[in-house]
Amino acid sequence: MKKLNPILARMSKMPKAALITIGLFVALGTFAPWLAPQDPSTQNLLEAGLGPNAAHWLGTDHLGRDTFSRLIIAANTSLVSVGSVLGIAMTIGIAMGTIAGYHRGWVDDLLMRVVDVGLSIPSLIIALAVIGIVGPGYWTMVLALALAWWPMSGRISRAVAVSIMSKPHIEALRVLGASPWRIYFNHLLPGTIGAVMVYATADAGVAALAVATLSFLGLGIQPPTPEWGQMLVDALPYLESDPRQVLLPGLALTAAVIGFNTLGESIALNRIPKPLTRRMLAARRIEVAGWAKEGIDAQ
Amino acid sequence: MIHFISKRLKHSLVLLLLASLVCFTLVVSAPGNVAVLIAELRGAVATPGYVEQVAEEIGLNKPLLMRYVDWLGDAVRGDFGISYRTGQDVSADLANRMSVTGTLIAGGAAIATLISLALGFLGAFWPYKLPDRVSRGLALLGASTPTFFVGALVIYGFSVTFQLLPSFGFDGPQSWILPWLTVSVLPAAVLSRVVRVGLEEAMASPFVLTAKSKGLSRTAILFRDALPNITPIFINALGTQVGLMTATAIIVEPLFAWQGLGDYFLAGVRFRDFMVVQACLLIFLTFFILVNLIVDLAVLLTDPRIRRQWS
Amino acid sequence: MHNEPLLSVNNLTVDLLTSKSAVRPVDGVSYSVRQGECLAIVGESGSGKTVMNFAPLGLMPTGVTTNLSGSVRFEGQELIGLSEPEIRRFRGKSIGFIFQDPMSALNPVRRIGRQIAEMAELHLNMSPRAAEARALDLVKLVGISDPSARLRQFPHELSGGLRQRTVIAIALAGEPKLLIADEPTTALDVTVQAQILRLLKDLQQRLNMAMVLITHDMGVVAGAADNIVVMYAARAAERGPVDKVLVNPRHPYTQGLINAIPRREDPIGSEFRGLPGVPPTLGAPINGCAFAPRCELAVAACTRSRPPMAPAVDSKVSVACPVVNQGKAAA
Amino acid sequence: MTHAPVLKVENLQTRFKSVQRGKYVHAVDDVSIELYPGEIVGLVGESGCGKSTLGRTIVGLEKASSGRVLLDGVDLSALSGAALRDSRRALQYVFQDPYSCLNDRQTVGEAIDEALIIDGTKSPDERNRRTRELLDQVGLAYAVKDRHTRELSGGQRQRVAIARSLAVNPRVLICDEPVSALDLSIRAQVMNLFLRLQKDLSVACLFIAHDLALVRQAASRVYVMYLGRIVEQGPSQELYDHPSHPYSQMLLASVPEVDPRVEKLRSGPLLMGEVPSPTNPPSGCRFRTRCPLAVDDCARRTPPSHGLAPDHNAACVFAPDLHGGKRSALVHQPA
Repeated sequence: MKKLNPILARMSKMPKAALITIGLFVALGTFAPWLAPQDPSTQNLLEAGLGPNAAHWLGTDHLGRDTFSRLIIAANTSLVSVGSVLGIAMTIGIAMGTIAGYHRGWVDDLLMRVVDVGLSIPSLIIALAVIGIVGPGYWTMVLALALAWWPMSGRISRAVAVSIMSKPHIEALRVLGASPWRIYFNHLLPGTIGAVMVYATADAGVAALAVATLSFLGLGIQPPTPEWGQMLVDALPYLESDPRQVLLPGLALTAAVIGFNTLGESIALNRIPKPLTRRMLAARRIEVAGWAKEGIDAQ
Repeated sequence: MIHFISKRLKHSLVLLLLASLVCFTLVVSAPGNVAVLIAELRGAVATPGYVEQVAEEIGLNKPLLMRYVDWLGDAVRGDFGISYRTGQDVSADLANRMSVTGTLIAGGAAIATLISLALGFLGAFWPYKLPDRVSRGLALLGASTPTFFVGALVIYGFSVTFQLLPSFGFDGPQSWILPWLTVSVLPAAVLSRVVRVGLEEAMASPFVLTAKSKGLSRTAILFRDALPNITPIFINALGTQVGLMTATAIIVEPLFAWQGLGDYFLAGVRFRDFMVVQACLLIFLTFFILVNLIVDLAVLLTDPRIRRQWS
Repeated sequence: MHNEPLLSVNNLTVDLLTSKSAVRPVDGVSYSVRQGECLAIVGESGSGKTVMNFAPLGLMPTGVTTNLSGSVRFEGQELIGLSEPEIRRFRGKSIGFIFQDPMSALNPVRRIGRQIAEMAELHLNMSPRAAEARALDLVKLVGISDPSARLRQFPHELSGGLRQRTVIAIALAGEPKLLIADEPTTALDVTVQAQILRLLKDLQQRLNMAMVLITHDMGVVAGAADNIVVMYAARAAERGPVDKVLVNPRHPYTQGLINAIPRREDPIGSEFRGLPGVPPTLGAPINGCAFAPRCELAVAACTRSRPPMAPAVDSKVSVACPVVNQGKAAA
Repeated sequence: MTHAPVLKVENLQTRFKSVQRGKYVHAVDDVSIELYPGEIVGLVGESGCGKSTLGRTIVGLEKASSGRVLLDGVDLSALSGAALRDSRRALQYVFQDPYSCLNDRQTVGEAIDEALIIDGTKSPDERNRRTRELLDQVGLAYAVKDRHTRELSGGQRQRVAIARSLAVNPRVLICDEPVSALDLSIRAQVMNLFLRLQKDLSVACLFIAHDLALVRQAASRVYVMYLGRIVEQGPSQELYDHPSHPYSQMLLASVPEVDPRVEKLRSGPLLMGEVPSPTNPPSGCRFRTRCPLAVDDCARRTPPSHGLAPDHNAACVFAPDLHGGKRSALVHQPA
């Protein structure tokens, strides 16, 4: 629990809107099977392409499936796949990054060369190349994306690890004769995981986009499992007659990604001091006004 | 300087060789017998004898190293073999498609650069004021909206509802506008953040205090002191985004029925047409290496600190 | 007019408001500088000495809001209450600035020559070509060898001492009447420090400028300054001519600070002399004398009310200590 | 001195790869020093002269490219792994910045406890007792142990860092500018702590500093370093009274005086220029490019070390003259 504190402290600084969106996405994704009012894959061609009504709050698609339920279940699909991709990628990335950051020298050079090459190739192309060779499938997608993703967390982990390793408090431990084991597991790894987790959370939005994109291309999540990108591509032929079925999954996905990206942005901007907000300025002025009176009294 | 260029060129060549090796290995390590696949695609009954004949024909029986050398030699001469699926010459297809994708990326990059500079400067000019909020909002929206959704939206808006622009085809500038717009949204959003955050960070540096102490106005400091500081960062980010646009092209080209490389690659992946996947991958990798080389040279020209390391 | 000081600061109070806290780093400080004179402002880190000089001229980092009260007059013109564009006219033109860290004070991607010449273009209305010529003169003036080559170089190609000379050249380019030097030698080596101090002193006398020298190092004061203000916890503790304050300090803090400097007569291996306790951190103003908790002479009255700055026996020196000042009354 | 040195550094050399490709920074070049039990020895010079690198190389934070470090006669360069860590523990380092040398997330107690665990103190009761004792030794109350290190002032943090170093019972402390990051008014408190530790625990200290006056009062012997080499060494009093290398003379002369009456009389020539880049050090005597006395011969060979008084050596061809006062770097020489 104590190790979570720095992460929580950082999270408290991020915008509320982002927290709410991410929280909503995670809650929806986790409890989707209980929240969805209807079976997402029950087809009813008699009710196909309906507008919102009492039975189907957001209408139905061209096969008569309940759009609202499908949107909710899609959150679950997205959450699980993004979680798996990031989980695998981060495990590899943190392991590689901390080892490179701890050892430096040729280990570092080699690993970072690999990471650089990996980073200069768009993750979609790496994933597609793997899928193209191995053939589509759920786990192929997850593994392919993880393969494309780990250089990112690898580089961040390595940067964090190097900065921790160069801090005098690690040098002090080395002078004290601490074993490499102790330095790595008690000081380097916890520090790195904490920092990388925050970046990874911010990166979840881009990962969600990648999952949706692969599904949109028909190479990710396969029907009938509902997924936002795949729902959108399904409805695309009916764009003229029923644009709602294209808009809804697109908006749902965009909203979730906005949540994560807002977090990422606040991390990027946190390094720079901001001007005071009007409310904060007023509070400070009241604080200072109290002092001025003290000064006069004292004299 | 010359030392740097020659060293950097060597580095790029090594990377190219590595890239070719990766492309080759990927296909070689693919599960399933390629000869069977081809035999089936040709419609003939895949008798063991016929499979053997196919294997002999495409050189599957030679040692790996030989196959690699043969393949690389052909690729350098521009011969990428024959598509398993269509039986057509891959190289002939590539030539046409490269110019299509080139048009897409060049236009997209230009639009993204213009929009991002405008939005980024708007934000840095009035930090945390209304223009900044608008620019940040747009950037957030642009970076969060999936490209395929952007495509669907612009088609619905410009083609379906108002019927202003064609929604598919590659004939003339009019048909280029919507794909350009779609492909530029994400890089424009990301780059505008790079400009905005970079300028803000530069404006918080100690040397800005010196500039202020000179009596310069904020505008002057922004252009004279902050701008040269973010140029190398921007060039770097632009390079990354141009590379990323190849991936975006894979989504955008099929959407607008453009016969580009992205479309070709996607079809190759869908039908597991290894020769096509391999050829496209090699071209993409070459493109990334080239972009990286150009970016490194441009950064060298704009950042005297890096120049010193090579002097 | 001759008796009017160039810069006169009266009862200046500065509050800094940030998103994290509100602090008062300067609390009712007064001093003045005449033309051709050098004033040293001495204090430990966090004593408010830098803020006191930079805040009234609008030179604060982003993310900080300043609240100013009191009066700062430059050539008779009140600076407090002026808008940013009005204050900007004083910066560079009438008042030049030198910063502590020459490594970060220069723009890393612009040539030295441009960074100096733009001052001449801005304040002396020179053409770019004339400004380049002026930059060359300035670089020669501050003693940089091989001047024309240096102008084409970038900051990271120069050593620390040369960079500080460049910063000085920039400060002089607008022909200012007052030079504010914030710890100009702290980031430099003792040998380079001596060179830069000698250069500053020489330039100040040759160009007949006034100079405010902000420092924490008593060592650099004696050779350079005419007058001194000793700051402790946002307030002035003692003020007067250098040859009186350094030789015969009155305030217990000044005494302690000077006494703490090792002397050549001290036997090897002997105890170091110092002050007990620690200086307070910045925050709300302290009631009474801020130094009282560390002061041997402190009496009950010290913590009750804030000691006013009053002339000591020698009327040229002012001390903010009721015990010392009462001693004077008794004498 | 009849007894054996506790620390002996022989012909130590440290090189780094330069930012400029293919070149090396010769930070420490052929340095030999000795420390005897319970003495404080000063190491002075301008920044960039390699004095910190020397200290860091001795404790193993930088890798020596050649030379030996002997601790109590044991050659550390012959050891490796756990054996090296155990032996080198007797050699501790005090960092300049008291803010970053402690882990922000640890409490004072945890920081000291960790050092005791590393040293092999198994029983928690014993560690508690030692923590109390160590905090007492550095002048901190036992209650401080539950505070986070980030809540402490610079002076308190430096005391905690010293207590942690003492936890492993060191024979030698390498102190790298230990008070220069502290407020002026509290430097004396920490300096007196060092003096007391040296007397009570008879720990030897190598005191690296640029503040010459501070070093003179604390150290019994002083090494003067310039551009990676020791140029002069001797007992403090002797060296400060009769500096015999032109660099030492000019370094001592550049320290400003606090008393304005003395300061105004001071007007020797200044040591001009700055330390040249250690990537391309000058040939022969490294100081010759800034030396007012330099002659052609100085460029040709490294000047030999002249013995001037008991234990007082200077590496300059003119050292005997300078020591005897027949010559001085502080008067303008005819060209």
